[in-house]
Amino acid sequence: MSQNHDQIKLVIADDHEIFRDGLALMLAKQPHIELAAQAEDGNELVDIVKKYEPDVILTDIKMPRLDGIAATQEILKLYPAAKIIALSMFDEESLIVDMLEAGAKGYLLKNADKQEILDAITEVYNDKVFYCRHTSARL
Amino acid sequence: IVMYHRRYVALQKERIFAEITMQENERKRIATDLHDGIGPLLSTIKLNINSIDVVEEGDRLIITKAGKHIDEIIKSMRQISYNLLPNTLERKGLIEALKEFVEHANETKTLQVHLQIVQHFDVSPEKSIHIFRMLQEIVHNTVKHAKAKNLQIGLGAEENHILILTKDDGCGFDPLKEKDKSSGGLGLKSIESRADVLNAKLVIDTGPSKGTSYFIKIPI
Amino acid sequence: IVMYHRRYVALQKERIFAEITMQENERKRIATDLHDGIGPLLSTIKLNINSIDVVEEGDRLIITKAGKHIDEIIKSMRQISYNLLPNTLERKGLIEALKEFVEHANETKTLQVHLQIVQHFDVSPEKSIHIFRMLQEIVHNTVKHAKAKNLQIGLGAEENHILILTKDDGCGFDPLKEKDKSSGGLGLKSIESRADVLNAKLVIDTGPSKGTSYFIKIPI
Ligand SMILES: Nc1ncnc2c1ncn2[C@@H]1O[C@H](COP(=O)(O)OP(=O)(O)OP(=O)(O)O)[C@@H](O)[C@H]1O
Ligand SMILES: Nc1ncnc2c1ncn2[C@@H]1O[C@H](COP(=O)(O)OP(=O)(O)OP(=O)(O)O)[C@@H](O)[C@H]1O
Ligand SMILES: [K+]
Ligand SMILES: [Mg+2]
Ligand SMILES: [Mg+2]
Ligand SMILES: [Mg+2]
Repeated sequence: MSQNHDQIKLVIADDHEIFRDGLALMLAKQPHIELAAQAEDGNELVDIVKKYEPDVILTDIKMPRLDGIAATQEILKLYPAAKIIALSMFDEESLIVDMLEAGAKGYLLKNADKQEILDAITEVYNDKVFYCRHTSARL
Repeated sequence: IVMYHRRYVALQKERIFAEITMQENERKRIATDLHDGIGPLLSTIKLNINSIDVVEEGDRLIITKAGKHIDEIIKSMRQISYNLLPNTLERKGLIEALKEFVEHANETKTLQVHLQIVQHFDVSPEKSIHIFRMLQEIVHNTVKHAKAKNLQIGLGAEENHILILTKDDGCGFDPLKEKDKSSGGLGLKSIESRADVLNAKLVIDTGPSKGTSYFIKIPI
Repeated sequence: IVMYHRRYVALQKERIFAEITMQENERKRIATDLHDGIGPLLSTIKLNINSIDVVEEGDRLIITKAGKHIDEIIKSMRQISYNLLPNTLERKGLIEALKEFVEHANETKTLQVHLQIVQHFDVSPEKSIHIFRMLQEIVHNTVKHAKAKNLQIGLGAEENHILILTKDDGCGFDPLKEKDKSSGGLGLKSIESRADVLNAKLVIDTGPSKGTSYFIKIPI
C-alpha cells in the first residue's frame, strides 16, 4: 500500500476480465493513481473495500451474485463517505438512476475517453460529483 | 365437428404461442450475446487504444478517429439491443419500460403520446412483454398511419383484470378492409395473436371521423 | 359451424404466417445491421490502430491485444449473424446453405449428417427459408435428443412438389406424448407451423426401435 498522499487509491469491479485488464493497463500508466485491487462481482468488491479502504471505487452495475447497486448500498452502510463511480454498459442506462439513488457520486459509460475516466476519478476524489458527458438527454 | 374444432383451436393457439415464445427467447439470447460477448470487448478496445502513448500528431488523430468509430458501433448496438428487449422491461417492469418508451417516442416525433397509469398493478414478466409489444405496435401504427396529433394511453386494473385503453385523434381506418388484404401488414395480426395468447378481450374502434381506439382486457 | 371453422382456420394460418414473417424480417434486419453497419467499422478500426507507430514494447502489446479483441468481435458477430440468417441462403440458395450447414454440423458433433440431393429444383427465397428452418430444427433435435450416429437427409423433386426425407438411427420418441406436454419444447410445433405455412404434408415416423424419420412434401 502506498504512503504517497498525492496518489489516489482505487479499486475496480467488473465481471468481465478483459475489461478489468484494459482498465488496469490504462491506469497503470497514470502516476497519480494506484490500482489496489480488482473484484469480479459485488461480494468481492465489498471484501476488497474492507481490506484496502480505497479513496475511490469504480464499479460495474450488472454483475453476477451481487450487482453494483446492492454493493453500493452495502459499502455505504459500512463507509458512509465512500466515493463510488458507476460504470455503465450501453444497455444499462436505466440503472444509472438506481446507482445514484444508492449513493454513487458519479457515473461513466464504459466507452468513455481516457481523459473523462481520469477526470471522473479526480473530481469524485475531490468530493465533487461527476456525470458522464456522453449520456443521453433522457437521464 | 365441434370437438374437432376445439382441438384445432387449442393446437393453433399452442403453435402461435410457440412461435412468439421462440422469438422472444431468441431476442433475449441475442441481446445477452451483445451485452456480454461484444460489449466488453468494444469497451476494452477503446481503453486499449486510449492507453497508448503516441508521439506523432497523426497517430493521435487516428486514435481519436478509431475511438469515434467504437462509439458509433456502441450506439448501434444500443439501438439493436433496445429494439430486441428493453433492459428496463426486464429490470423495472412494464410501467417503467412504457414510460421510457413513450418519452423516447415523444422526443423525435410530431405525435404526442400521453401515458396515464390509472391504477398500478402487478403482472408477470411474460405477460408484461406481450403487453409491451402490443402497445409498441399501437404506437408505431399511430406514428406511421394515423396522421394524429395525440395518442392517449391509459393503463389500469380492476379485480382480476388489467385494462388498457388507447385513443388517437387521427384518420382512422377500416379494420375489415385491412384484414381482407392478405398482402397487408403484420402488426394488427400480431396484436391479435398476443391478445389471444393472453386470453385477452380485444376491441378496435376506428373510423374516419373518430380516430382509432383500442380496448384490451387481460386476465391477471 | 363448418364455415365458421374454415374462416377460423384461415385466420389462424394468417396469424402464424404473420408471426413467422415478422421474425424472419427482424432476423434479416439485425443480420444486415451487424454485417453492413458494424462490420466495416470494425475493419476500419483494425486498419487504423495497426497503422499507429508505437515506441514502447508495452504499447505494441496493447495494440496486438486490441487487434485480437477486434477479431473476436468480428467472429462473434459472424456467428450471431449466421444464426439469424445464413448469408449463403440469401446469396446462393437453399442447397448451398444446407451443404454449408451440414458441413458445419459434422465438424464438431459425434453425429454424422449425410446430405443427398436426389434432384435439383428451383424454389423461392421465402420457401427456402422455411425449409431451411425445418431442417435446422430436425438436425438440432437429432443432436440433442436422438443419441444417433447417422442422420440421412434427402432432397428431391417431382412434378410440382419438393420431397424431403430424413432418417436418424437414434432412440426415437413418442410424438403424441411429446405433443401432450403443453410445457414441452417449441421445435416440433415450429416445424408443424412452417409446414402449415408451406401447405406441406408432414409425416413423422418414430419409435424406440426405428429411430426418427420425417417425410415432407411441399408444393412448389
Ligand atoms: N392508428 C391507425 N390509424 C390509421 N390507420 C391505421 C392505424 N393502425 C393501423 N392502420 C391501418 O391498418 C393497416 C394495417 O396495420 P398493420 O400494423 O397490420 O400493418 P402495417 O403497419 O401497414 O405494416 P407492419 O405493421 O407490418 O409494419 C395499416 O397499413 C394502416 O392502413
Ligand atoms: N430426433 C429425435 N430423436 C429422439 N427424440 C426426439 C427427436 N426429436 C424430438 N425428440 C423429442 O421430442 C421432444 C420435443 O422436441 P422439440 O423440438 O419440440 O423440443 P425441444 O427440442 O425439447 O426444445 P426446443 O426445440 O424448444 O429447444 C424433445 O424434447 C425430445 O424428447
Ligand atoms: K499507476
Ligand atoms: Mg457486467
Ligand atoms: Mg404496423
Ligand atoms: Mg427442439
